[in-house]
Amino acid sequence: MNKFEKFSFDGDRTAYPNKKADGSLDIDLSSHKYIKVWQGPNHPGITGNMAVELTVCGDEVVEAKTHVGYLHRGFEKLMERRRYIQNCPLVCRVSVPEPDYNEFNYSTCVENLAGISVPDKALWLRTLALEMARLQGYLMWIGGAAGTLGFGTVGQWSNYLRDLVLDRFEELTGGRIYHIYILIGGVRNDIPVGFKQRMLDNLREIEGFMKDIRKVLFDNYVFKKRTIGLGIIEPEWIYPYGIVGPNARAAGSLNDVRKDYPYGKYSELDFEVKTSKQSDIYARAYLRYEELLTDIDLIKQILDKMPDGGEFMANIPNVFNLEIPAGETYVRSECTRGEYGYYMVSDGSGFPRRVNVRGPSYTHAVALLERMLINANIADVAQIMVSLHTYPPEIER
Amino acid sequence: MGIIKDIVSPFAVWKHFFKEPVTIKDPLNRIAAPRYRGFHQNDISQCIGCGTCEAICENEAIDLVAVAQTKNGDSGLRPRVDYGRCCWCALCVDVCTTGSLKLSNAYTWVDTDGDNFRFTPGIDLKPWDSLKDGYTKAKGLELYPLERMPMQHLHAHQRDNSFIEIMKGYSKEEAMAEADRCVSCGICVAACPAHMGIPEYIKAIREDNLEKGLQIMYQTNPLVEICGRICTHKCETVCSVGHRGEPLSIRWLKRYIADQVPATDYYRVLNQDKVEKNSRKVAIVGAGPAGLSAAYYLSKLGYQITIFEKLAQAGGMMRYGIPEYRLPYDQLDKDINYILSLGVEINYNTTIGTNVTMDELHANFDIVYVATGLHEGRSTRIPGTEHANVYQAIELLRKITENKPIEVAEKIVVIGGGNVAMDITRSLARLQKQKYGKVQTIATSLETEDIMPADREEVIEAREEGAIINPGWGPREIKILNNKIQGLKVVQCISVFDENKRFNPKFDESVENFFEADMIVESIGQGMNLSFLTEKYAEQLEKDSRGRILVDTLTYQSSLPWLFFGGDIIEGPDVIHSVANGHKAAKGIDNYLNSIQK
Amino acid sequence: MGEKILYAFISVFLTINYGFLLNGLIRKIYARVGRRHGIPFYQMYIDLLKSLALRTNIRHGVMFYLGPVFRFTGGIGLFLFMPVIFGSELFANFSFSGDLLLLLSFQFFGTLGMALGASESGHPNSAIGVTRGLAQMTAVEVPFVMALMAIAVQYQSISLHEIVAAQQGGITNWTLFTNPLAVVAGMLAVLGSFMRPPFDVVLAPQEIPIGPPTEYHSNYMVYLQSNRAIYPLAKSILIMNLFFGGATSFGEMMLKTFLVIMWSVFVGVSFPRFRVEQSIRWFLGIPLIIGVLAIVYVQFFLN
Amino acid sequence: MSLEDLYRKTTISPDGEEFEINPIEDYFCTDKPEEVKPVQNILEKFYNWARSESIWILGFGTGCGAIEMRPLMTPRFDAYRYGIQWRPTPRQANLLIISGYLSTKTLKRVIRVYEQMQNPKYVMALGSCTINGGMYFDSYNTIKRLDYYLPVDVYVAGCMPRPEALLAGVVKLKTLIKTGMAEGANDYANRFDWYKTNQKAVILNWDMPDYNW
Amino acid sequence: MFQKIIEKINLKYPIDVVSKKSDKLMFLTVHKNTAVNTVQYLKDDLGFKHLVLLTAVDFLEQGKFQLTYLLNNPDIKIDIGVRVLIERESATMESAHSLWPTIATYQRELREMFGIDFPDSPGVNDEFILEGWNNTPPYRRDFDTKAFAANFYHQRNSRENNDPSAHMKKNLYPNE
Repeated sequence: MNKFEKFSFDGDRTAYPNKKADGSLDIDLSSHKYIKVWQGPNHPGITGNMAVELTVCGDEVVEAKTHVGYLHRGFEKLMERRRYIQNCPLVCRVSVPEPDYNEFNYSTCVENLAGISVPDKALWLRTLALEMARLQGYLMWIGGAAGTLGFGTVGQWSNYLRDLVLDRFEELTGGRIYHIYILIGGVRNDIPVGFKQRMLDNLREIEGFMKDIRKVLFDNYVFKKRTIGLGIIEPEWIYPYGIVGPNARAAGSLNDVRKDYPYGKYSELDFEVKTSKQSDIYARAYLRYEELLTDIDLIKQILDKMPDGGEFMANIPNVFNLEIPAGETYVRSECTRGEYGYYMVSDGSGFPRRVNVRGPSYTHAVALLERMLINANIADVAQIMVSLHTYPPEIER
Repeated sequence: MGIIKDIVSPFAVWKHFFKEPVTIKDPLNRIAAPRYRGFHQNDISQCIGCGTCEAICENEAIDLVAVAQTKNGDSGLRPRVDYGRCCWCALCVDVCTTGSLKLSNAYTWVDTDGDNFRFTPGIDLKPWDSLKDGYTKAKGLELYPLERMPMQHLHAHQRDNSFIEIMKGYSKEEAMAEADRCVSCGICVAACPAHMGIPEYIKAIREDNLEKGLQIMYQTNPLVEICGRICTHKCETVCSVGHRGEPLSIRWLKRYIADQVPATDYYRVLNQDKVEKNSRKVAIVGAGPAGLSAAYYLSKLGYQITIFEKLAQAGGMMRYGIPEYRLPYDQLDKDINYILSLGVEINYNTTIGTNVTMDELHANFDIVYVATGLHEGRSTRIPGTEHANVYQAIELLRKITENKPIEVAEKIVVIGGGNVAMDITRSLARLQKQKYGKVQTIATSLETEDIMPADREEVIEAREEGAIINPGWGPREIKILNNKIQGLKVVQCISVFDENKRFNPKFDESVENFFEADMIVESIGQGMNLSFLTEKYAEQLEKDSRGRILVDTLTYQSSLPWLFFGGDIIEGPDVIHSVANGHKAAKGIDNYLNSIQK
Repeated sequence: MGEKILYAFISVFLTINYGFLLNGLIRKIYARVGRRHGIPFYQMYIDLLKSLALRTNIRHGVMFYLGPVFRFTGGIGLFLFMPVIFGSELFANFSFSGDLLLLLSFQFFGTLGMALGASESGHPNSAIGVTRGLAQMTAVEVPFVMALMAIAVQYQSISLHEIVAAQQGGITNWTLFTNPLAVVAGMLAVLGSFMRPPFDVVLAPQEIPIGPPTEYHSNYMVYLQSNRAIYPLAKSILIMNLFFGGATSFGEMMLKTFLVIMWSVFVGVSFPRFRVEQSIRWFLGIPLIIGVLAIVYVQFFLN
Repeated sequence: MSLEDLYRKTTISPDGEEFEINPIEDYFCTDKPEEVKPVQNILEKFYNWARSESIWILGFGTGCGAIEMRPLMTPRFDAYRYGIQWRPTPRQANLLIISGYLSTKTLKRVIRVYEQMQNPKYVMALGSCTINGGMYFDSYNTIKRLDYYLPVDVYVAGCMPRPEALLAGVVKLKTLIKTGMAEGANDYANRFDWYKTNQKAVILNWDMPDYNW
Repeated sequence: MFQKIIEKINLKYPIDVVSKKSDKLMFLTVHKNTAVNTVQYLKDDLGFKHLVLLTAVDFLEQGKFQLTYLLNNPDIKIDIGVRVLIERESATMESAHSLWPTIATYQRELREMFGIDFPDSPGVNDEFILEGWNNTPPYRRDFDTKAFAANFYHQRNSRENNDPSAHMKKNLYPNE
């Protein structure tokens, strides 16, 4: 039995449109059988500023089309006319919830191409910042996922918890949202006095709330009803659709950039890659919940293992005149949504020739989402989309 | 069972109903973290308007606006921030050369008019100006190297008995690394008397286009080899990088360019535009830096130049005043020969008044440019200075250059704290080392060490070479016994300048000291000798109250229109000033001649 | 009759204000569970005023205008044909002339009116929301009617006044204790009409439609909001009368209705929302079975 | 929505009846917005107070500033205390927050959204991007100053402005409303042609009717 | 590791340039005609089944676009970037959408942002990010975004560009 059929309309699916000779769907809107519904860009059930154009028959989606570009600023173009150092504040804007991955990838690209080696302490601090970013990203996601189902309570809590992490970010980096902490050659500052204790206090509070969220959200009859068996990603889709991160791990894949291509200080940290076989919305949510707990553990480990003092910035050449020999490189890191990559081409000048951002949402939110929404209930569209954890700015940049 | 658990357990939310809300009571007055990147503050008195903040700003949010009276090393500009552009990345704080710019942790600014979001921090007063917390550059974060690239040089034991040049010059890698430190602010350009295009030629080094660098340098200075070695580098004093670190070694970079382009290439590199020769003739008296500089630029303008030089070789004080270990003669000749190769005629061993008269010059040339320099030593006029073993530094240096024998005594005292004093001290120390195998030279000056006019590195190197620098003493008397100098009696000098910054030394007569010496060298300054002008012309020249010749500050034209003055006798003593006023005089001469011809 | 009308006005006025304050209070309770303070409890009044103060509005035809009016009428009508306080002349309303069947039709009246109005706006989200609303409403009514029938059979009356009267004289006389199955069925069913999770997919902003009110604003919004104050209250008065022995004083009414509404809040805070066909299935599941059991129970054990 | 959808066309109803529809007339209003001059009396002052104490924000995250709106509405900052609430539909919203940069594609939607809001309506602009382009001053796809396209009542500086600054912006807006200075909707109606010209100058694909609220 | 892969590919398709970046990353340049085949070979036979990205680089000076198919082998955890140089004038490339469904999205973006055509790729001509764009494709090097922004959008007065040295010249030695 098909997994789709098991939990939804008991196989009563009459809404499939016929196919035309060329393979496209035969949808005649003037037949009044189908209507078009736009979800977004101004819509509470959409992640960020994007839109999904749904052709529905009754309650069922027969065709979905992702529309992006509402947040397009042309980063890749803008980067070409800024010096290498000047791009550091720019790149973090590509992905608002987790800017640090952009900073890390960008800086690492430049360091690779220019042959700058980063001090050990800086690697620890970078790992700390990345894990904190992941923590707040997941917290925000959990709130959003619960909120999409009308469960505002969890959304309220998790946003509060995220604010706690943002407070620590503010203390560490001087910014709440855009940290611009990771620069070419290292990081911008050491951890402040008393940071560790405050961070641990926050982590304790987050853990306390997480226990409640476990009870309230994951042991919830309605939540389970709404999510189990829905929005399934077949394991064989992983490579054709370029699925990465928790979405792929929930489908049984074990790929995690942190383990496979260790960067920062991950090789010295002790953690497990969580995986699941169910591959439905619930499995993905629960996987993220587990990863969140792993993050808390990782942050504790980092704080314990981080050496006191030490250089946090390499001796870099004058940034005004920094020119990088011609070459190209690709750097990836594991963000909350999966493999986040930067492809950089330099041409020997002081400006990058081309920077290409490979955001995981690029494949998740367009090709995969369009595929997954077919035959979904119209009320589940937001839910499926949120479960993919897509983020529009990294699609269009 | 699972279903019942799933239905019951969500009611755990109600636990939180009984807990205190976590809301911040007064969010409007919440203070941000101590490091928060909020609104800009600028310490106006520290800021020099170097514009690195403007250069780093990727959003073009920072603009430099004129606010203050320009002073030395301060462009008179201050950054204005446009909060319609700013992204609070604080890169401007990280690159600020003086550390004057910082971000406070204030973050609330609400306005109904979008045009109001532009302000000049520190000048437009804002409520957050007094905030202490905020983002400042962390210790250990530098976006450009603060340490100077050291130059290979001879160690004290290798150099203290010879006149081989000490500084070896930069290799290509070193020069590139040093040039890389430049932040291209351009503050140095104004400080340089010749206003050389310093950031541009440093950029040429980075681009490894040394010929272009040479062209840039020759636009304002035709004595680059020389200036690359012995310039007083006013540029480095004001260098913006020097505010928090070591200034760029601009002088050495200049030398690097000049060194790397072989003399044979000079003509090809620098003479790319054809010069039309005209029939106007200019006589230049003195082949020192001012004379050579004027000769170069005048000949570039097509004039026919004749230089009259009293001594046997060209170069003036550069050759006869500066020891060879600082400025080797072959390098000096490189610059001079290039100028001469442009068709400049030079008459050596020609003294005005003796071999040729001013009247003849006036008759035969359109213009006479006088740049005879300061070649007369000044005396302290304390008792004993008339003794034969009391010398003037300038004479001794000339003798050393001319390879004339000098009676080097075993114990020498040099009076003076300037660069010339250091030159003669170190030259004599070398001669002592050659002759006696050890150095017993003491240099003493009125000024204490912190205000000594000599360059810091000169003092350090002199000490490395074994000379004793003991400043802060006022000479009182040269003790002579049996017509043989015993030494110099000095008293402690408390202050050199009075409150009006005028030279007015005060002494503490109770603290005395005595430097033993067989030979005493005075090096407290030089004077000029303008006797060749003869009374006929001297009378016609306007002079100021202290007897200095008055010239137009831009054209260096004196009250006799055909007579121009320049060099140390007007400004200085200093090579770069001479070069600069030689250049200006050349332009002045050209303008003047063009104007009278019309 | 004249003074009856006057009394009705007074009681509507008093209850509607109570409804507003109750709504504010509930939102504060919601906020407290989310660990925050929430809006001031009088915020509903300001919102009303603000909506009235809008200078322009957009109409989409007569039905668009009548939709909220119907909806409001549904709430008021439900309220007016019930005894609010047993034995009080002031709060007796027109209960003498109404019976349970009339009340049932009033429940639908508002929703149907809304359906017409919202469809008139032409917004697809409104239409989807209305379809969902009607579908769910129908499903809710089934177990609720079962409970009603059980009670009607139990008390041999379809007059609410008589039903309340029959429950007087001690807490054990309440339907809660005389016919617990009907109460359970009714209380489960009534969750569906308070527009709180898990049964608020009609108004769910995230799941495509914002629901029927998508296009409503300004004074239309005022009607809808007033209905939001009175309808749940009327509904809980009905529940109170049916199951919990009615009220003999204003204070008792306030307490009992608050508790009834708190029941929906109690559930609503703890759960996300069902999809519409899931809630239909749910209502037609356990509550319906219990409702049937209640009738069986009444039929065979009480009589 | 494409241009063809706006053309007059003939459709067949489910009953087989043929009829002509003109989308512009049927689906959109075709009147220019009108200025509704407030009568300055005590009632208007009372209304202004009510307007200022009940601000409904449209939940449209147009740019990255949307990220700070969640903390604003959640326990830490709890803007509900200030009478601020969330509305998912423009019809019911009073305050449109332009959270940062606006790409031209979003600008088009924002204009539609703004026009669907009812008078009085307010616009709050967050961040550098709305003032003078911000980080994206040289981007080919974002507008640089918002007040050429929509009447802006309050600007909040920052990138992004913190929730506290956002609250301060709302507090400022409240005082503006109370004093009757926040008349952006009337300004928009007044200078409608000017705004339209500016909007059309940057929106390359103007496939929407001119008057469409 | 890389050596073996190169040898294997070379047996079937010619490789122009090989540049190895690290033990994990290598770039190959292949011919335009065999590019998609090479990519397919890498995917099907050599286990490079994860398409990391497809993007283009504009080498305006050489008149070429470089397309980079970055492929990842998740089993041995190495990446190979397959580079193809195509003519900038009327740039066209064979579509690879039969290999990965997602690649159609990349190709759609490249069509819009660089003006590189991929005939037969599904929806390649649909607008993706931009709306009504009628200028040079914006990611091309010859499109000057700053000039465009300055002309096209209203801006407040921006900076006046006071250069310190020029300003000092004006104030300190204006006539020299």
